[in-house]
Amino acid sequence: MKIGFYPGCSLTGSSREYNESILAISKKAGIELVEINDWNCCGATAAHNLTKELSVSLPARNLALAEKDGMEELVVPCAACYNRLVMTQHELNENGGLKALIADKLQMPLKNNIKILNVLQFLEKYFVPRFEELIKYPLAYDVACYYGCLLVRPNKIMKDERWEDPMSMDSIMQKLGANALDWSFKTECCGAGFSVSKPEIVGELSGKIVRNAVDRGAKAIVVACPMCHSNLDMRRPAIESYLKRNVDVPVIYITEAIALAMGITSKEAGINRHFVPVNLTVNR
Amino acid sequence: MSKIGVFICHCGENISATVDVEKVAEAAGKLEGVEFSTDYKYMCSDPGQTIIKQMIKEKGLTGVVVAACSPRMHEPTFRKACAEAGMNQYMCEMANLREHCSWVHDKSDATTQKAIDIVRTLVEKVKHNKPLQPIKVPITKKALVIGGGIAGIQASLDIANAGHQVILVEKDPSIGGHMSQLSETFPTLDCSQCILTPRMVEVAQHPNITLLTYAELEKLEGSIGSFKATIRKKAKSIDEKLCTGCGLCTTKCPNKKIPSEFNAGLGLRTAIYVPFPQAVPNKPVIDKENCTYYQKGKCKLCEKTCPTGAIRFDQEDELVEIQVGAVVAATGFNVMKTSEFPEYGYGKYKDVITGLQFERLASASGPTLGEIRRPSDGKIPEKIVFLACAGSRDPAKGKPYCSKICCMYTAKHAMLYQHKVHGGQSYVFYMDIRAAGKNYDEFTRRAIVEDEVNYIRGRVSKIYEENGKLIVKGVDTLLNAKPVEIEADMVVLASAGVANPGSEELAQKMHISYDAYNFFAEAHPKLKPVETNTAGIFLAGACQAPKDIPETVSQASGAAAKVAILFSQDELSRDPAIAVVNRCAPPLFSTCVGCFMCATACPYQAIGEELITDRQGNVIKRVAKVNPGLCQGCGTCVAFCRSKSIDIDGYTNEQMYSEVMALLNND
Amino acid sequence: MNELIKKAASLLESGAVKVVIGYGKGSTDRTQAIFITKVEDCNQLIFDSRCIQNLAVYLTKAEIKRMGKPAIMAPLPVLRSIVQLAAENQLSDESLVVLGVSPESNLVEFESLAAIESYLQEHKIEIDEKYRKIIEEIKSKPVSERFQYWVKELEPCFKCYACRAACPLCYCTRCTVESNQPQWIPVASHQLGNLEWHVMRAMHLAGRCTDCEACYHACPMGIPLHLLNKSLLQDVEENFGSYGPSLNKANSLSSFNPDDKESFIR
Amino acid sequence: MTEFEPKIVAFVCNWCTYAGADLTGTSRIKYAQNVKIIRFPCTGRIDFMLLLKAFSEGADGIIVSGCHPNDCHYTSGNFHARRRWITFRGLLDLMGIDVRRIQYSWVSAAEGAKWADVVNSTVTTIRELGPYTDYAKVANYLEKEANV
Repeated sequence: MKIGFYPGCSLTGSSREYNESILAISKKAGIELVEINDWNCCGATAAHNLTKELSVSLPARNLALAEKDGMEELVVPCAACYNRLVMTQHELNENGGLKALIADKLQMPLKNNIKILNVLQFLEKYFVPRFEELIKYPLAYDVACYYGCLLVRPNKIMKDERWEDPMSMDSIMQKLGANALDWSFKTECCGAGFSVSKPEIVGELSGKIVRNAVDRGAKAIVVACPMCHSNLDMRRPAIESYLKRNVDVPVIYITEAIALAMGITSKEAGINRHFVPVNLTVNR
Repeated sequence: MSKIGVFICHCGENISATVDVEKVAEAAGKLEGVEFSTDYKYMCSDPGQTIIKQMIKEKGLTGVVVAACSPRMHEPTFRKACAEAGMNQYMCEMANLREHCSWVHDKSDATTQKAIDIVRTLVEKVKHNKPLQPIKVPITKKALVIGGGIAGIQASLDIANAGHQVILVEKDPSIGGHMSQLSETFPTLDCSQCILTPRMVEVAQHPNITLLTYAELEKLEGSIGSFKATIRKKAKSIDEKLCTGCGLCTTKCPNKKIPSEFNAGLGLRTAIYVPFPQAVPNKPVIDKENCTYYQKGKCKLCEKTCPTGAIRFDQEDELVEIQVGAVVAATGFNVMKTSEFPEYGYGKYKDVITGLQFERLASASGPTLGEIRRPSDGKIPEKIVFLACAGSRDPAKGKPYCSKICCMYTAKHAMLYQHKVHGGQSYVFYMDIRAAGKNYDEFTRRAIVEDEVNYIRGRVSKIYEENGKLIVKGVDTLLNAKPVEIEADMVVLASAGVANPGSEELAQKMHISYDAYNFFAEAHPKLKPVETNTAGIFLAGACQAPKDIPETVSQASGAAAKVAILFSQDELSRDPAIAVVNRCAPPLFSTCVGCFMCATACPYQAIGEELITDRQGNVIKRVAKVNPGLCQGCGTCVAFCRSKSIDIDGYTNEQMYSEVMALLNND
Repeated sequence: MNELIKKAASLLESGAVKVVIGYGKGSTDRTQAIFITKVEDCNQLIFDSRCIQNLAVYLTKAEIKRMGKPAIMAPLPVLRSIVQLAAENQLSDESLVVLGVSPESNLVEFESLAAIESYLQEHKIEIDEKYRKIIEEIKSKPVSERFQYWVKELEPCFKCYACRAACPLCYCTRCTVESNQPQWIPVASHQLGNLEWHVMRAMHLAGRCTDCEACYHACPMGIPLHLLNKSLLQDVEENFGSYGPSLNKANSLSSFNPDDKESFIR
Repeated sequence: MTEFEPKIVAFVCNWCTYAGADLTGTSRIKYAQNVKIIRFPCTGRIDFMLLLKAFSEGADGIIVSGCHPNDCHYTSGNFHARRRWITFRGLLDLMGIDVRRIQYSWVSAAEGAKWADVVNSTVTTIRELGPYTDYAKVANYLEKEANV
């Protein structure tokens, strides 16, 4: 089976492990993720603060390319990319004029009806139904599922009926054999916006997230967004200096969790790339 | 041959500024059948009306057209004037030169020409007007009051004291409504029940009031003066005559774990229950959903314990029909539940409660006997946070309106807390403090100054739990907008006042309109605040919009006054614009062929049948007949009738036809 | 047929009915309505493809009513008209005996009007493809051409009112065209008078017409009046759901559905 | 050459659109003079024959307007009207009586601005369509005769 795939910049840079793990599990499940030919930036960076037009043209081009490649579904693991693409698709469908304008700029036809999946929707659709066969080793840990902001906001477009307390990732983890904890920071801001400019603010915001997870007894924080990951993982020193204590709770992508449960090695899944070592094991 | 007088009004400058009124008067004078025409600065003024009256007498006018403002404004005025001059008032029509012409067009010949066209049209109409007599409808001097809260209680007492019969219908087992749940009331902090219960008793004992509790409106037919209401008396499963209200049964009922509605879910009750000790009537009902016998088929412990054998398991709902002349809707309101606030935990935190629940905690008759203890573990909260505007003024929650009472009761709650929990700390997050009302602002001041309640101007984005504390994340917009976090033991949401569930259906049953939030709509936002757009149905209290007690009581008395005014007449005179089935000479008698399609089209079931018989009483013909009492004059039947056998006074086929002709033939 | 004749005879004999309304031989090779009051005349009753006149029209005529309780020969179009008339309170179970004639020309008896309605459920009105096409074609013309088409089609009408006289549902004792206060329809048979008369008649039949085509067959000038009714029949079906005369189902134009859909009201 | 000034008749219900048009006045919103209002108790009262009459008397356009669905002062007059117009419109369309010349609308007592908008846009539409000569010809046929 072939499904469209939009990696975006993060998955080819700071979060290669995310890329590697999703490809690894798909491969093992016999799903071929086909990368969009000649894809470009999703515009999550500066674009949508600069001009409206640019902020939609960038994602729109990717959507048009995907259509050109005859894709009906598009998996977008990076939450930021996902957010931009979905927002764009929504805006263009709401605003016919804009759609025409953009299509004209792109010099490409744009039906704008491709189904965009974030990682959780992708897993729910193609993996969860096959867990019986796919999952070899249950991942029996207490985990805190951290969704961040981009997967659920703005709710009127993302349409999660529990947008303040989402459950989709939790239910997947439960099915993996883990115990998804009820905690309070599922959708709190990790400070991604300040990641570069004001790391100390990241320290505070991410710090509170990590603290609450640890206090609830989480043995791992599960994420589905490169920004969340880099802040909770890479910014650990800043976090620890804010919390004034050491915390060694690992931060893993849900795809990595699944990889482990499917019996894929840490190396294949890129789990060895983390700053905070992942000390999770499945008893083989 | 008609002699019509046309009177053109300048309305000061309002018409004459853009319409050449002299020209209009002149043109009108030339119209066939017009005896006299003139213009005047203010036709509605006394001198203006005098001109009309004089001319009617002098020229023996048979019809009058007043070309001035909208008939919706002054038609009654001028018809009255005509009547005083001895002309049938329905021979007077108004041409709308202000709202429909001078105000909406610039000064030009075209504007003046349009004015002339309008006048000509109405002149043609008047030529076909017939003298009519207002319809008299007898008034049933008995009122139906729906809802037994303070609004319904007040309205019932006032109407009853005016000497009229009242049927008070309450859906719950006892009257009292939300007010009976309140602890103290602002701005005086006097005990709510202490002032309410005497009124409840008065209702129960009043000779003019029939109290139907545990009952709901099933159907409402008819119109002002003569409604027919069908009431469903839900089965209480007890014989009220035998029951002495001793309450033994409630002590024996095995099913004790039902959340009590009266205690807003914070207390428990049994399946056979009296909602609260001061209930009126103070007799239990069996809640079938939770009764072991009704659910499992055995138990009947209450029956065994009842000393008077008053339990009736076989009792069934009863439908009663009553004739009433007026209806007062006083069905009250409700508040948003904590589960409706995702950002505050979807109701999963036991210690996040609504203001109404706090009332029960603070009430001496409440589950904690008036001690402020938090629901989760019964601890006394050392730090409590109040959220004013939880849902209200929040378009994102679909409630852009202000619930009006929250600022005041939140201040009250904070005060009560400070009075009851010494050394406790209370915080109030607010958008604005809206304390408009007699002694209201003084009251909130007192909370801030004397009781040292910490008021923080800002909203709360999130509430979450961290090691046993509720962390309230908000912002203080006055302290250069710093985020604030408060570790609270308990949080009270002043959640938005909302329409009662089912109010939409009820409004439709009563044929009254309701707003976007399902609150009942008043007939005019300013000048008819207690009327609805259905004559004879009035509004009292929070079913129209959230209100505090004094406002509710005054509106209730207002509604009662309206009812009393209506009942001060023996019969009602209604506009005679109603449908009639024609009559003609034998052998036809009427051109109606009795297909009765008009009857199916009539929104008021006003069309019945009439048998035309010869002297021997043999039926010659079966034709439609309009009941003038029920017909409201929409004329839908008229447009339906293929043989043009049914027509409507005031808007007859001839009138409408000639208007069209006249309007278009201006050359 | 013999069956029907026997039945008719026995009805007259027993006095159950006073007159049998049926088809009989007409001048030249045409058929005409005959009103039989004597048992021996029953064998004059015939039925074949030429019997296209809608006999139901006589049920509401005073002259016939005066003859006493009738039995009526009723092929499908007549049956439909009978149900519609009953729905409009012009007939009742007691007022007549219906001698149904099936599409296979066999006698069908009914113990009640309701029985007729359910019988008609199996024989729903179906508008011939041919006509659907014609109507489509007309609608596809530019508006002004369409108008001219009808002005031309109606030109020959000289207001003989045969259409009205032949229509079982035109039983009004005073037709609007005869009411002159106000004069809704110009009496003269000029373009306007004809146009307004036929528009009005079509509207008065909307939701009631049972597509018997009597008006068309009666028209001496062969004006395709039935197209108007058929088109309205389609519209009613399209907008307000399946159509068919019914005793208890409210007529589609004197009832409504709060969710009726339209595209032209702003 | 001066612009064609269409004659437009508005059949409106007393409770919603007539009051709405009053509001247009009180809010001093200007609109074209071409439209003249005839007041009916309810859209349910409006006889389809009157629309034909308006055309035969030389109207170039017609507005029919009343209460929004569910807001009818008589609870269901407008629902009946809606069915009637759906049917009537179908017939007119078949007969080539230009349905673009009849604008139906729901204008509530609170929609003064909408009324002005309905009027102006209708006037524009009718201006584009030009005088209703088709119908006029047929109607004048009558006068020719009368003059004989």
